[in-house]
Amino acid sequence: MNSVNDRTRDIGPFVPGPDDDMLICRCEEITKGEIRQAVHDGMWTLTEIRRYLRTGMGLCQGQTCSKLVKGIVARELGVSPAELEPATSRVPMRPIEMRVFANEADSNKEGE
Amino acid sequence: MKRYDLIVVGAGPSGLSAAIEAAKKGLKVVVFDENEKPGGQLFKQIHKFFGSKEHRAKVRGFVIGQQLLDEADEAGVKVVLNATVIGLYQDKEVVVKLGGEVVHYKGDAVIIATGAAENMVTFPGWTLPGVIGAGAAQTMMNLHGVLPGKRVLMLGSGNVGLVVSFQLEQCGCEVVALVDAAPRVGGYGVHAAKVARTGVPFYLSHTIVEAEGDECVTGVTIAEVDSSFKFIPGTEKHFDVDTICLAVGLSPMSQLLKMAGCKMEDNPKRGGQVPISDSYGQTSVPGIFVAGDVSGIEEASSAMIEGRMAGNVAAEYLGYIEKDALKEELDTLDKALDGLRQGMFAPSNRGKLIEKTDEGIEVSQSLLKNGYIADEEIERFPGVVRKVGVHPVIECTQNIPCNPCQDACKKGCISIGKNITSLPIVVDGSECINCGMCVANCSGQAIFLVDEDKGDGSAEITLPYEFLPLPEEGTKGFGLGRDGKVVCEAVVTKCRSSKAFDKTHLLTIKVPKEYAMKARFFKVS
Amino acid sequence: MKTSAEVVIVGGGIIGCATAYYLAKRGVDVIVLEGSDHIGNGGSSRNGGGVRQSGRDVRELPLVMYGIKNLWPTLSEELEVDCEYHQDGNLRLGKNDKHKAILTKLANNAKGVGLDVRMIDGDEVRQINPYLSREVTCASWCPTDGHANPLTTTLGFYKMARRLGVTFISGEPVKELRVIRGKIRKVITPNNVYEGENVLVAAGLDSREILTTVGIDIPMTNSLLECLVTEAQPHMFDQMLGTAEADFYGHQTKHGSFVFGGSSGLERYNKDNGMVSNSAMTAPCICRGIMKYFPDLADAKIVRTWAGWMDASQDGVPALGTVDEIPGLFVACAFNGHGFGIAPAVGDQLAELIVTGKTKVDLGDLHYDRYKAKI
Amino acid sequence: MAERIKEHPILGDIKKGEPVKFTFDGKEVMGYEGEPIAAALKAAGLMVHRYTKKEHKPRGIFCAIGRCTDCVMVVDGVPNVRTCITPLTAGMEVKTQYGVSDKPFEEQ
Repeated sequence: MNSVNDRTRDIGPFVPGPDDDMLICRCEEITKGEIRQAVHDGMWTLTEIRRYLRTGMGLCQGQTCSKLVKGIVARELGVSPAELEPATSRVPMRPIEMRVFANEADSNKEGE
Repeated sequence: MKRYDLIVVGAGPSGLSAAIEAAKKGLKVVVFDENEKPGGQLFKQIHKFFGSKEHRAKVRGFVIGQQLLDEADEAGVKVVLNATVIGLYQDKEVVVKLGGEVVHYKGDAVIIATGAAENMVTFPGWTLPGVIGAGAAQTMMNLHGVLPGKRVLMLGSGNVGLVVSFQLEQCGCEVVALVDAAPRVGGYGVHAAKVARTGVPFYLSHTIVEAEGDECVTGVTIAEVDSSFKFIPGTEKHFDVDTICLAVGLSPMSQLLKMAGCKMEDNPKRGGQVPISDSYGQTSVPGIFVAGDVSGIEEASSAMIEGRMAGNVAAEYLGYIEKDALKEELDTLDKALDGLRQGMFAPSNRGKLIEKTDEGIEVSQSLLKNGYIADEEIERFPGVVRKVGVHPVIECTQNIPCNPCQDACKKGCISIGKNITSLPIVVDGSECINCGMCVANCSGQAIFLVDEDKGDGSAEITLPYEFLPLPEEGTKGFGLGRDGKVVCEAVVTKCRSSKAFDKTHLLTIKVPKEYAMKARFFKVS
Repeated sequence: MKTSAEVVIVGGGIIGCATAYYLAKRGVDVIVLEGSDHIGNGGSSRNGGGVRQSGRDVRELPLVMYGIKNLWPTLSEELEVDCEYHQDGNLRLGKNDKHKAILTKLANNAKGVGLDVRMIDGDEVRQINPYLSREVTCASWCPTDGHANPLTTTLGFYKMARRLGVTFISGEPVKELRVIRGKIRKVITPNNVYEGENVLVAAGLDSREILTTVGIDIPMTNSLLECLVTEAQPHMFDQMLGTAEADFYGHQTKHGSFVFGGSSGLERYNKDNGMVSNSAMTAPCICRGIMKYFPDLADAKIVRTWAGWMDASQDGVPALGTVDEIPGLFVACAFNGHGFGIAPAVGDQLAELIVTGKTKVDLGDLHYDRYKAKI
Repeated sequence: MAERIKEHPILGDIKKGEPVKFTFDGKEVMGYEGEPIAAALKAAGLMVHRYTKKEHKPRGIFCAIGRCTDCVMVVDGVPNVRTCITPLTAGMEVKTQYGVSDKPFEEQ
């Protein structure tokens, strides 16, 4: 995406909302208010939000909340959600036990 | 490293279709799926599909799933289950978790057909046990035979919300309300109508205020919303429920593609983050293709065609077929896909308010607001005619891509014509023999056989019935209107079952003749 | 948009953010230009979180010791963010005589500059961390080492710097520096030209290409470092860990997850596809490495892996300080994969250097012009 | 609360494995071999799988297909097991998960 983003742009003050205590990230138990406050702290990309608050860093890796977080951040910044790039998808797609990840099959054998 | 011509990720409708097509062209194909059972969502779809013959219309989803599996087997496709693809690395390296080990594979081509994930919506209490996704309800009841709950509130009136509501009732749950914040029903009118006539109240322009309960859901409050989706005070309604089911749309599950470095875009028309691809699934990375919901949310029927397209394109990419042969295949598939993308629910019409059918008939506003067609609206549609003797009454009122009814009638009573989305009409001068094939074959359960005047002051109505227990002949009860409310007393005069009906039973009820055009469901007293 | 300032910092990683913060605290007007879309998107967010003195080259030890003594203990309060700083020691583990020799040499060097670090045997190792396997026979033990959360620390510096008035602009990859009338002046991106009386280049590996435009070359190469993180586990231990042969390094976080870095041996030869991506063979290798030391973690599930390009210099220590030949130009790069723990000290001392021309800690050994031919 | 579907109008009998016993927090529960642990618990009317780490709030089945990870429990001593996709076997010890432990918070 890479677009010039001046972080001094005025997005207005943080105004507490009635649903700020709504849980958004189910895994890490992050609320809407925390996400909104993070935007006002300067976290303007979904990647920064994620690194700052841990949204989408829990067991499900953001599969449940990423769209919700995106909507909240977009609204706070006054941009369309489509303009926000989702955080990077990372291996593994599902949680995998260390003992299994460590156990690579012989790549020459007939693997199933 | 172990190498295949083609690695397909996801054994749903699109993945299997792609694999079959490619294997038929000579490619060595493997399909990985993380689930214990193949078929993706097909095995949870127990309703009859729409479309025409080429789209496997009037066949139930799980049967299509089995058909695809058999075809895949016949074509020599290797389907590996319980196989979680944990990553798609550079150089088309697919790493799969299989039992207690990870295996690295290379594909000369890779087709990603990972489908979609459910969207969620928040409200106080949305994390309580008992608040579940609609997909979870389907999984519990249709795969594992466990009731998702006893009293359920469904949020979402798209096809998923409607279909799952009906499925919940089929397995014995009570759906206490179907709620949607939108002002109009989002899914097919026929799906809505079959839910509404069983007595499920629809609350459009409503949404959930709060789910109640300490340890799990014990109740829910909904309220009406205004045009900017704000609650209107004083409109709250409370229901005692143990389950709240969320069916608020799907998003493409495209993480693997992003991981592989495919260029992505956020495309609201396709349901979210999707790879940038041409109309046959080629992404920005040569040799990586997509098919099905992962490239844009649609129906299983279109996913199957997209899969076949991608399978053929992969075959040409690897030199198993020539460009000419590919073009021929794609021309046919383009036509089939075009057929499905017509009508009011076409992707190009998403979000548009359609007031008239292609035939110029005003769409039923009651259907959109309440889930059923009002009595005073029904007779303006061409499938609904009054006649002497038994005749079909076709309550199909929206332009959807579906035509099994016209093939079902051997006597030529029903016609849709060339355009698959046209409204069915009862052919003038045709003679109904009361065989019931049209009733059983209508995927929307929108056809009834009516004898308006039996001569003794009564009328007989034959309706599709997919519930247990089946009422026996002589069972007394009530006729319910399209709105699910009791309109008259009724008695069962016949209950027909047949292999050709494919588990849609034909219940014939006798009602006072003034209710011939009003009673559309039967409830035992 | 603001395009000129007293100091323009090229690079919005932890070095850039920390320096901006400490400059702003001293009342200096600063612009930070970040090439990617995200603040702290390079090594700052892709490391194992070590806040370590032991195991370091003596040339950079005084600086990191300064930071651990003066800056880290109060950093969370100062940045109003939980940096998750733990000062519970660092165990650098060994399994055989060869390892013992490596560790002993490192420990002796560090002792020479006044660091409390000593060699301990396997039993003492397991008294400190009972989860370690019997295979571990020795370790160096530095009780004043620790670890912190690189994500919140980096973004914390950013947040506070921004609050103090620093201008941050992301999506601004610097392509060229220009000397004007004998002094550094212009900082050029594809979209804009910025001007500063002083310019600090702290852009990790990209620093080399940027500095080349004013004729300065800092020999660096890249190397792909990879990490993995587990699901949250019950609390086990608080030490920072490493090994003599760098099979893996890492710690358990406040969240409960374990963050481990490691290598496959091929990291200098890995490639990317336009975005930094993991090699398929590294994470399994790291897992095998960890399980030899921590058999109990075999059932822990990996939820995420990531990779980052490291800026590796020939001698393994950073290039830091004034570029004498170009007035107004400063560098801070080549942190060789251990720039996180040292970052607050670097930021603080660079700020002091830019403002006063002097530093509390001598940076002489890290001078940009120190690279010489071998014969 | 919930129960099993005895006969389904479309699917008929839903095929199940052998009936087996397992324990939930030490109490004996019946289920069918090979079905997801979560299905067996649901059929037995057990809704709460875990209490969250920060807020100690109850969670149960949410997606039922192994994605959301809300249904995790401590199974045979291993925490964070996704019960909706983990097949039940005879004698399994299934425990409520508190944070990431099978010990209630007041004992942690």
